[in-house]
Amino acid sequence: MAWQWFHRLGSPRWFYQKTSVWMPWLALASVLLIGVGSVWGLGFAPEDAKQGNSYRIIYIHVPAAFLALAGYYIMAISGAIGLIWKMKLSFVVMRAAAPIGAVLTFIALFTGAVWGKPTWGTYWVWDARITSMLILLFLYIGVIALARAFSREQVADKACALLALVGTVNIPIIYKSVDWWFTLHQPATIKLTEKSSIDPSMFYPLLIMIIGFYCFYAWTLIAHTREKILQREWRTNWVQQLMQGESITTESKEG
Amino acid sequence: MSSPETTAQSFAPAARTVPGFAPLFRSELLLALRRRADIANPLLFFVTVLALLPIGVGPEPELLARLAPGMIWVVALLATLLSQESLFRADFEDGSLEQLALTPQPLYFAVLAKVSVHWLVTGLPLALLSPLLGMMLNLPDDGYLSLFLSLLLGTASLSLIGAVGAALTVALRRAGLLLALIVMPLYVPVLIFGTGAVQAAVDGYAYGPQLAILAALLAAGTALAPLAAAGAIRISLDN
Amino acid sequence: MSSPETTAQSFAPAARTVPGFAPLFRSELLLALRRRADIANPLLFFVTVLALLPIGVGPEPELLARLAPGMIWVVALLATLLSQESLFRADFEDGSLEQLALTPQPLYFAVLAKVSVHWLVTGLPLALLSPLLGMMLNLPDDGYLSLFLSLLLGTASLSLIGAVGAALTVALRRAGLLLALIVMPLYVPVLIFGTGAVQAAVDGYAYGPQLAILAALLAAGTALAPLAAAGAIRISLDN
Amino acid sequence: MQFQFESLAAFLHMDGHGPFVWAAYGVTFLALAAMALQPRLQRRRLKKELERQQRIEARRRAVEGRQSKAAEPA
Amino acid sequence: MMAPKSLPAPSLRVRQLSCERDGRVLFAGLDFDLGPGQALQIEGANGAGKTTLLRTLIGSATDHRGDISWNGRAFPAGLQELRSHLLYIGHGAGVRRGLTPLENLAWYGASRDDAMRALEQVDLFGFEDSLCQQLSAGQNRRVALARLFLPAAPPLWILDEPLAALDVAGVSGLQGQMACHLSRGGSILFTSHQPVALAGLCTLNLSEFTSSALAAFDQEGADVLA
Amino acid sequence: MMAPKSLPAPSLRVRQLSCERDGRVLFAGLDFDLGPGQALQIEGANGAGKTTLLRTLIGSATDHRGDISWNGRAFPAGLQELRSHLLYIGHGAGVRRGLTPLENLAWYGASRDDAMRALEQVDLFGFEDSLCQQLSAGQNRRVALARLFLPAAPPLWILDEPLAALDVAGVSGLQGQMACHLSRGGSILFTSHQPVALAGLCTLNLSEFTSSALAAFDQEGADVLA
Ligand code: HEM
Ligand SMILES: Nc1ncnc2c1ncn2[C@@H]1O[C@H](COP(=O)(O)OP(=O)(O)OP(=O)(O)O)[C@@H](O)[C@H]1O
Ligand SMILES: Nc1ncnc2c1ncn2[C@@H]1O[C@H](COP(=O)(O)OP(=O)(O)OP(=O)(O)O)[C@@H](O)[C@H]1O
Ligand SMILES: [Mg+2]
Ligand SMILES: [Mg+2]
Repeated sequence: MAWQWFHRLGSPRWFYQKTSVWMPWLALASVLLIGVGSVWGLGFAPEDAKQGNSYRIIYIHVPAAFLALAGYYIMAISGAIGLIWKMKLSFVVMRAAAPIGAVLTFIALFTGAVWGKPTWGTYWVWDARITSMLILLFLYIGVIALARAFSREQVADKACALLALVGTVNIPIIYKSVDWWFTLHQPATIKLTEKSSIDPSMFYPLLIMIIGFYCFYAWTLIAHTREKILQREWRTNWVQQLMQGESITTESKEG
Repeated sequence: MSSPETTAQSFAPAARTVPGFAPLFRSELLLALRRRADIANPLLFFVTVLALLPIGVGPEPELLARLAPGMIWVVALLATLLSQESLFRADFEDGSLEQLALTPQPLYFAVLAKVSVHWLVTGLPLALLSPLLGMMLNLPDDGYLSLFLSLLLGTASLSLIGAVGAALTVALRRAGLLLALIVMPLYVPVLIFGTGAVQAAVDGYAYGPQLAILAALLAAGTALAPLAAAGAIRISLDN
Repeated sequence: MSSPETTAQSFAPAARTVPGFAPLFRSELLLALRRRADIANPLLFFVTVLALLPIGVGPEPELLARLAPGMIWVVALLATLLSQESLFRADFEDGSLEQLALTPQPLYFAVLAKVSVHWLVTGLPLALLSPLLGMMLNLPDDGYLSLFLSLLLGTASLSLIGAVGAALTVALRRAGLLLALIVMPLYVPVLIFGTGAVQAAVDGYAYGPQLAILAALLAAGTALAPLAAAGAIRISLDN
Repeated sequence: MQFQFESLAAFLHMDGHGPFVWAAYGVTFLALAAMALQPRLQRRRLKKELERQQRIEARRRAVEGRQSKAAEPA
Repeated sequence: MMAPKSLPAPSLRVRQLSCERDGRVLFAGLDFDLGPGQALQIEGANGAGKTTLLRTLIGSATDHRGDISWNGRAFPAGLQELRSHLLYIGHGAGVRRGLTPLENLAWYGASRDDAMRALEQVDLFGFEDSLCQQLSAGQNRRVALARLFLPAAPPLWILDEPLAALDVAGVSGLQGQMACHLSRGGSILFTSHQPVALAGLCTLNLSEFTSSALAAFDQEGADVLA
Repeated sequence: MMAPKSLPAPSLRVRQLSCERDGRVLFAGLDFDLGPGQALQIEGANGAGKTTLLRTLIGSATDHRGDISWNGRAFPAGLQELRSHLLYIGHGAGVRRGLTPLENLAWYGASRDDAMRALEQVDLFGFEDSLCQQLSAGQNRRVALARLFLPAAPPLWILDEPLAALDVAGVSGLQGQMACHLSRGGSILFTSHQPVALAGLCTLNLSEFTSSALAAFDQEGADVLA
């Protein structure tokens, strides 16, 4: 029984058909949550005593940073599943997760840098967490660049999964060593705000944003996966029927 | 060169069966764009090495600001250099380089086409990205424009000089580091005037003269380097 | 694995027709020594780039002394990295790598043989040469021993980690910079503890802990990296 | 819970932090939108590619037909 | 031809094999057996999939459906055992260009004497100490083929275009060695565009299996595994 | 065969040619002529020096003695002119693996229509838009040979093992094109280990010129010039 379920879940076709139902709901949830959270955070949450209005960046910075890190593990785990059980679908998920994770990492870095200017007076400092985040971006980019370099998808899949796994083994070491490096070089004058003092009126929108980002992540990951499935399976009958059906409906609409 | 009167009428002169500058340039660009990842690589190398640097020497902003012009230039130089190892490699291995050398046209244009495309996909993006790296390394505000301009001119010279080295080493199997050795000393003038321009700008002086010298180096390079590279290719092919 | 009873008597088991660790190591070393220039190249690269550095950042002795540990380490890292692009390349192209992969023995030992030879001809000479470079860059006297020891341990880890990247990119045509991109983030811990050891020594602290961590990284690397590289080779061969 | 700013201008200005906040939100939403739209673009590209493949297939069949016809009388 | 000494003898058995590249099915429904003392020549037009077939059988290409078994053990379990009885020479001949012919054979585990004798048999006498990168195309091919002349050669030979780049003398020498291998109970699977003179040789034309390729498209169960 | 239209016709003339590699003389005293409408096959054992001979004639290898002239003009002056009438395909076929067959031909200056027609003639129809690195060994060879099928092909063809890796259909197609080229007054010099069916084909066995190689060794006067 369990095996059958596993096999069904591993079938790209089954996945494609099943997720068709979820997609609109996920989209709706993420748009609503992110919309409400942004409006709340930008306009209705109270001003921070020390940082003024610039702290409103937190509502996108922190969710993006959370998901950037989580995204790497999602990518590596699905890659590992693909390597171990040779499951097509999980390779596709891994490949879809890489660019999304990279974009989220970029967002975290960008918003952090923009936040740094009003608070620290500079866009960039080589602080431990920031440096680790930059290295995480490089890890993502490495996976993406490797994937692009291969002409055969199956080889690219396995190579990327292996690289992601090696990266996963390294991430804790990298984080620890960067922390150690930073304490070695006695931090300059920079201090982040103490987060313990965050007020509930500031915290609720943050929570909403975090949940919203998770929904959005799930939605885009599934959407990218579905698209990649079609690309890979385009020779099979079900995809050709699907595409034909679509083009017929669009044609009839247009005509 | 070709003397059609002695040839049987039905044959076109061979010159028509070999590509001129425009088609060469086009197919080089096509190859480069098809391998878009290859374009990104020197850039990413540039960023990654510059990110390792503070990890190596420590994160103190003043120190980094002091280092920024020199380091950005040295790493840009390395990125250009390393991306040039493969400039003629694939063509050499599959025999296209020999085919080019067999044509009656001078190799000059073929080399120029390759170098131009190389600069378009390597030097230009490096120059465009340099302000970002300057920011990350705390470069003082006055330095950005001179950094950009000096890299724009300088990387073109670097590409030209590197092509000579790449042509000399194309017949060797593991040329990567050998290329670096041959070419690096030739890079020194470019490096000196490039960092000189940025340093002058940071210190508040005029940096026009340095840029002028870089431009002069570029002009000389455009005239001479492809000639030298063409000669080097012919030497490499005679193996 | 092999079941001789079902095989015709006259045939030796294939296992005897494929090399074990010792012959692999020997022929690798032979190849490396035959191309002595390749050994010199990373070394010369190391020296040349470090010589370019003062041209880029200026010749002030205190500044150079301040930079020395970090810069020597970063450049050693680059030299190791760039010399690794060709680690499996020639074998891949002529089919020997496929022949190795077809043997019933694990690829682990073949990778280990290659990496050991690579370290012998790259990392070891780099470490031996490092005091000279330290002197040129004004490294304080206390730093030399730690620089040598940390490079000795560290470059071995770098070779191991780099082998994974080299195996992943062996089937690709222009892998040089891609390799750098993939591998460089993984080098970060080694770089940090390597420079940390030298910095600690220069500042007058004990650097034993850092060396111990480097040794631990090396041990973990020796156990895991050849495995990962072997897997990567099998992946690359299926093309 | 109430709107924290007196006017729209104040909201946009945010005591001088406006450019930073808006740049951060702007870039973020642009990036998110790009990610959300990418599958659509890919779908369109896939459709074009499929049509191209079908054209090639049709042409290949046509030529094979011609060749087999040419082969028969010979 | 020799009868198999025991069942299941060291024999290769292929049933309903179909291979694909990038999703395009190259051939389908391929059946053949290869026992001791037997040789099989794979024919087919350029691009028919001969190289792909050989690489599938040695486990280097993985995009296939159907059953392959060696000594009665199905793949992938049988693959390890097959490899331990295998000598494969592909398009890329596995000759290290920076080593001499002698060192190349030593790399494959041959003793010096065996290697010298094998090199003599492929007419490379006098070249055993030149670097392979200084040999001609055909001489490089001969270095690779010298492995077939080593006394410790394994029973199953899989050769991709062994005759390519060889001159007339080289071809006949190789044919002689192949006949000798068959007579001692080995088996050979090879591709060649040239005719090969070998007693009892069977041929298999891949092009005949291409037409049915389209039928194999829409198998649902198999699409889970990569 | 066609008589040369005018004297000196586009013809190749080789007198007392000897080539060496690394100081070892490969062959010596080679004489031959190749005029319009003529084809010459160079034979010889592996390592006899066929590739070296062809590369000498096109000016890519320079270690030789003796006289070569094209259209009555001696080398090196005649070399430029020879090259402007030359189509050379060597062991390395000059196919750029990152381009498609169509783009490869465009690189050689062919228009799209010409290229399509040439590709159809070498049976690469349907592969014109695949990258060459995804083609089989023989298909890659066909891309290189498609240059012979372009309408603007120059008169002198020098081909190193053109039949290698080709299947039977490919070989006969190529022979047809070679015959056609001869009939329109072109000339062909090629090496091959396989027999080639071509009317009026002359052959030249390099191995016959190897024996006298030692005699050519100790010419004192010639080694003053490097
Ligand atoms: C480029 C620069 C920056 C990067 C890469 C960055 C990265 C991160 C990361 C990775 C987290 C999540 C930490 C975790 O999960 O434990 C985070 C959280 C946070 N960041 Fe940033 N950050 C940057 C700049 C800033 C700036 C300038 C500020 C404010 C002055 C800031 C304030 C915060 C706060 C308040 C949190 C949430 C509290 C916490 O989890 O510690 N960050 N940042
Ligand atoms: N790069 C080289 N350096 C030194 N000697 C070489 C080199 N290439 C070939 N030789 C030598 O020159 C001789 C002739 O080689 P060549 O490639 O011309 O032979 P060939 O007749 O074309 O043989 P084949 O039929 O194998 O292609 C060989 O004996 C070889 O040892
Ligand atoms: N690396 C690759 N990626 C994608 N497709 C490939 C690749 N290599 C080969 N193919 C395709 O697979 C098909 C079979 O190739 P294969 O090399 O098996 O042919 P072959 O029968 O060995 O031909 P040849 O006689 O030319 O050696 C070819 O049509 C080719 O287009
Ligand atoms: Mg083949
Ligand atoms: Mg030859």
